[in-house]
Amino acid sequence: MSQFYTSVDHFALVPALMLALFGCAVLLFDFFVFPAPRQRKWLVLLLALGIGFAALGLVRQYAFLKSEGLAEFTAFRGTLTIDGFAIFFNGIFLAASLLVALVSYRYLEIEGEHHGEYYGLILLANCGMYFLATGTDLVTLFVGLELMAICFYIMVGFLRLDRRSNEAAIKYLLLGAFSSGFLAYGFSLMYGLAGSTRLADITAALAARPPWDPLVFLAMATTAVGLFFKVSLVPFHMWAPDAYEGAPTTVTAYLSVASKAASFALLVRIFLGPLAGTRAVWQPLLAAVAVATLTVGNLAAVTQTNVKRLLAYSSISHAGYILLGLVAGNPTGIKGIAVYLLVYTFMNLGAFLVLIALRRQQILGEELDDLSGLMHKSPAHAILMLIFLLSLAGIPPTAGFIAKYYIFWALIQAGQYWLAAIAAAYVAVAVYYYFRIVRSMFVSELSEREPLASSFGLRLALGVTGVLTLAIGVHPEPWLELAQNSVLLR
Amino acid sequence: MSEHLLSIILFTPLAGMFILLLIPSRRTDLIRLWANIAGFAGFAVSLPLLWRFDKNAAGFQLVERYEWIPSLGARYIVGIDGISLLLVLLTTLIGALAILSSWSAIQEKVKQYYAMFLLQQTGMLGVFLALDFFLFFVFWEVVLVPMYFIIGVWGGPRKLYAAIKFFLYTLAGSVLMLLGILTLYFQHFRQFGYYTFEIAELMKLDLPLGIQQWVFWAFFIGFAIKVPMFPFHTWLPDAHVEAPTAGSVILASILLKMGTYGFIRFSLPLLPKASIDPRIVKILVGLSLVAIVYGALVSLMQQDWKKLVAYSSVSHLGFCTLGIFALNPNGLAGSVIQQINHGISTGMLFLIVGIAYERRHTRAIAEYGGLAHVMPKYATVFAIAMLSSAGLPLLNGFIGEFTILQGAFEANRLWAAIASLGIILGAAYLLWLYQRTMLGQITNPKNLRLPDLNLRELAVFAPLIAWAIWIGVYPKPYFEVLEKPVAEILQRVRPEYWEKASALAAAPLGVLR
Amino acid sequence: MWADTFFFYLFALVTLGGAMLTITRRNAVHCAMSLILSLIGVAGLFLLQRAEFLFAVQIVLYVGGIMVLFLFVIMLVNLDQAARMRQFSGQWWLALACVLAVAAQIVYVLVRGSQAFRFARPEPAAQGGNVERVADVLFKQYLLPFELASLLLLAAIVGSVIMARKRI
Amino acid sequence: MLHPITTTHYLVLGAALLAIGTIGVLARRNIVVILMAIELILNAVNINLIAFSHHLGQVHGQVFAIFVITVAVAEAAVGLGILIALFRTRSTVQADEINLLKW
Repeated sequence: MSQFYTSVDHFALVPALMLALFGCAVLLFDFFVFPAPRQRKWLVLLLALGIGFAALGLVRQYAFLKSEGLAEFTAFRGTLTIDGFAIFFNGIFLAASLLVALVSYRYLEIEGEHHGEYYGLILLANCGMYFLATGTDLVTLFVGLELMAICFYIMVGFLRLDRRSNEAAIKYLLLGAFSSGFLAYGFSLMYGLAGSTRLADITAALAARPPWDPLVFLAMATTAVGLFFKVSLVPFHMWAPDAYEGAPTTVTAYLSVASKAASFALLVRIFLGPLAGTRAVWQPLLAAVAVATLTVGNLAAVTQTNVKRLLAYSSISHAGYILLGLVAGNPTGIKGIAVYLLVYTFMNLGAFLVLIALRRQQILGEELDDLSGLMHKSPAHAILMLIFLLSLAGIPPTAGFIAKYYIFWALIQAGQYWLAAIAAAYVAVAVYYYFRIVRSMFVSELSEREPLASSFGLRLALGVTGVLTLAIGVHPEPWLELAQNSVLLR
Repeated sequence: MSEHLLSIILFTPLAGMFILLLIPSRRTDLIRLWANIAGFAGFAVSLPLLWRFDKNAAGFQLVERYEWIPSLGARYIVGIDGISLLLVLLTTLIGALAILSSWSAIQEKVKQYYAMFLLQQTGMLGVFLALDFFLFFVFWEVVLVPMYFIIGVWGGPRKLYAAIKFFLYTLAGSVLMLLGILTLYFQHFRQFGYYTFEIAELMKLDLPLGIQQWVFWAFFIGFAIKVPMFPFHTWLPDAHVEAPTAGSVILASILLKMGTYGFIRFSLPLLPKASIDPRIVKILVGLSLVAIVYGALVSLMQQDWKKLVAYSSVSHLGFCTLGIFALNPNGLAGSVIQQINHGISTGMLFLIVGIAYERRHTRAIAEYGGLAHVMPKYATVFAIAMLSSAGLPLLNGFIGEFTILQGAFEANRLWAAIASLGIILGAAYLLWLYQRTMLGQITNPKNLRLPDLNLRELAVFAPLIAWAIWIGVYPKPYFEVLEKPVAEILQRVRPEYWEKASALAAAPLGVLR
Repeated sequence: MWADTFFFYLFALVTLGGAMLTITRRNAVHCAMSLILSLIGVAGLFLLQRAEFLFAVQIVLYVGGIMVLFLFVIMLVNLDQAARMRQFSGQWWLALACVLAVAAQIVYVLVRGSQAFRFARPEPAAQGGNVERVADVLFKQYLLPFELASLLLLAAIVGSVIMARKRI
Repeated sequence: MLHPITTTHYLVLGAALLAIGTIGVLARRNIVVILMAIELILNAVNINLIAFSHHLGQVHGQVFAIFVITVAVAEAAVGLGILIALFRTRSTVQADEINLLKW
């Protein structure tokens, strides 16, 4: 191989290559090979294959790192860094993509907007996420972020004849592009400060400056604004409820889980890499943002009657908890972020899966009343939803408790008793609104008798998320070991 | 087999629940039958404790320990001492009886109902058995969810409000408690270099008073809400009144004891400096005394039968916390005994209300009167329960209250004086209640044809009455069982007291022996 | 030297003036025209900074491509109605905050002089024409993002086709 | 101050353009104009990048700017596509009239 594309480069790129390759294949096959609507299941198979190969690539990278005893290796002249952190997050992305694709089939049929491009977009978005987790170069990160974001803009607006979907897409695009602009501005300043776009160089250059250097501060502020938008932290959260509510529910699930995890991967890379030196400046700022996020997310969720919107606000508050891991800033906190995102992926996805099952012909299944009496109609769905909601609330022995536990532990370790107490108090608020859903499912009378949508993919995905949500809670050890490998600070 | 006795006790109800879930939900009688079998199996497997437990051994017995989450330092450790022995037996017995009592009361969603009960049973047993703080916390929270459903699904008209209030109060407290646990956990790491949740390990900690105080208050909020102590008690009347009968029984008899148990097992031995801090003791004793008198006064004014019993719990639990913070052997042992007593007698009182409610569908005291004429057995059982709750000698309540008063008297005479006021008030509201419902002429024609207790209902009361009389007549084994653990706790909290008053301590309750 | 200064202020004026017009004009077509003006100003600034290749990209791609797209959409979508409506939402305080932030920065620069900010130390300029050097860096150091950009454009094409087509 | 022109001048110019773009995004109601304002923000980024690139004597910033332009193109294309779809279902392009979901 040439000096531009070495075997190490290839090894680092394989998962993304597979995703891109199969993404293009899905787009092409949709057009030439499987044009008939009934053949679309082959596209799902193609997608699953792509994700399988990408996962294989990840596993090989992981095995390589383990066998060589390396913490990381870089490729493309420092543009990509493969470390435990990257592999861990990529695993989350792949799992989320596969689960979402599995349940989309039936959902899109019901919505009447089933097109093969959808699966291609999922793969391309996942490809973008890959570079968010592995990239260590501003340009790669920026382009990867945009690749993901653009796929999401389209997927949010995928129900073209649905006004809500269109409006959600345009809002998400406007604010997403706006935040990308700010992020790019921050990146441009970092470049100017370091004379290089590699994160390692920028870290070194910024470390050599006083923390209150005006240019550093400006770079930090604009970058932070851009990142806060992406992970929907208060006061840059206003797009999230709208985009979540209007988007097709499968996309909402994907957006709330994978996009958030990817953006947090970026956020952690930036704040613990280049901006680590200015910790004294951003730490109180982030603490304030986290508290504001918890407050707004939790209090706004209390009054919602649309479950999608409710889960959107709850997802805002979860972003606040995750951010607290960064505020604590110790290894426990960083590990906590990884654990939290892993757990959050399965529990939040699961909650949305139940909503997807509730979407039937003629029935939107998004309002609180639509869940009424679910226990009579389908006990399995109701009990799974209960598990997901308990986990989201952070009640043992579900996985959500382990996640929250890490955040609290990190805060106590960092001596942030007050933040811990505030975060703890909001758990009670969260329980209140999650239990509105529980109440609706278990106590209220049945509102309609139409059976729930079901398909093999949906049942499989519900089973996987449900089992994992319980399994991580009851036997967390193997998952914690995985997360341990992802800690950046060692 | 026998070395896993505690695990068997702990997981029998859970196994019963899983089998229950396999039964199709339309076969309601089979479900009822199986639930009762599972409930009594839970009680039966706990009986070997009676002879396996060695009252002369120090420390915890029948301990089992396994690694659970090594990277957090959390282990599966269960074990019992005299305090938890009594509470475990109370739990298994009351649990089985509560299941038996709901045979005819619950007519819809029967399968879910019994599943919740059995799950809850495991949760409560776990709280009393766990010797690892992480495990303890998991069980502590596991209890909440079934109780929410029991109140929220099968409860009275304001069930949803009551259920969520119960849940939120307890959860808010327990999350703060978690922060306290984490503080100890982290301090242990700083002093010893490794993370563990094991209670025995955490006891080795030497913490400055400031941290102990902060942790104490974090624990306090968690436990006090559960007990409930005075300003945190407002969830209790709602939850009790709205819960179905068996739910109220479990709530009063066992769930509330989780709070007092927490104080005895964790707050005192883990935070000895904070526990004898005069300010903290004053505040806690003050709140206990307020609870005793306030609970009794509010009970006096109730028009609702069940609410009256609910407020009487506030008063009785005040005695328990008073006994704990008297910080001497009599107070502590009395407190544990009184917890058992309260479990027995208030459990009976709630069952009695439940039976009246099942027949008349009202709880207003004014609706009843003269029931003794039509329901003589019922009136007799009620009389025994009432007298046991009021603390009549030769019944269990007397032993507990008397021992606590002895302890309080030793600590401060004023405390004892105020507490005895509570006993007088307690007798007043209970006797008045009895008079209004049972005695006199039947004024309400609807009460003329009420059926008396049937065999099943009598079977529910019989063991409780027997137990009440046993404790009242022959309490010695209970004090013997409690002697070691109480001494160990107090030696940690007040070593100086022990040296000074070893003669006194060697023979607590010499009067009764 | 003087020419540089003159052209800088000229282009800056064009850029900022065009930008101001873009966000204040009532008619969307006028906005688009003003944006073209502003983009040409930026292109001029690129030329001043010896970025000839980017100058060409800016003119061809932006002014030629994107702006045509904008104008096309404006024609397609009936904007007459929108032009008659209220143009600004009530978030003037945000505008004020932005203006104050920029004003603060300008004041800071005026006080501290042109050395207000410290940037990275310059490297000795490499040899070769602009386009060659850009190509060299683009295809060596930034090969990966370059390939990635092709995926980005693919996604964008697919997306805009899906969105804009009447039936799929 | 006015002379000679330094990188700081460009930086301030970029900041001003960023501010104008921000105001445009936040204050305008017409979606097409908001998209244009976003283009202004990205141009502010490019001004920065080119200025730094010149200052540093390298072309990395210029390459970065090419990517920024690419992204701007993609965003504009998708944005306008969605806008057309939106116009089909709703025939308005005022941002705060999109009130099916609360702004």
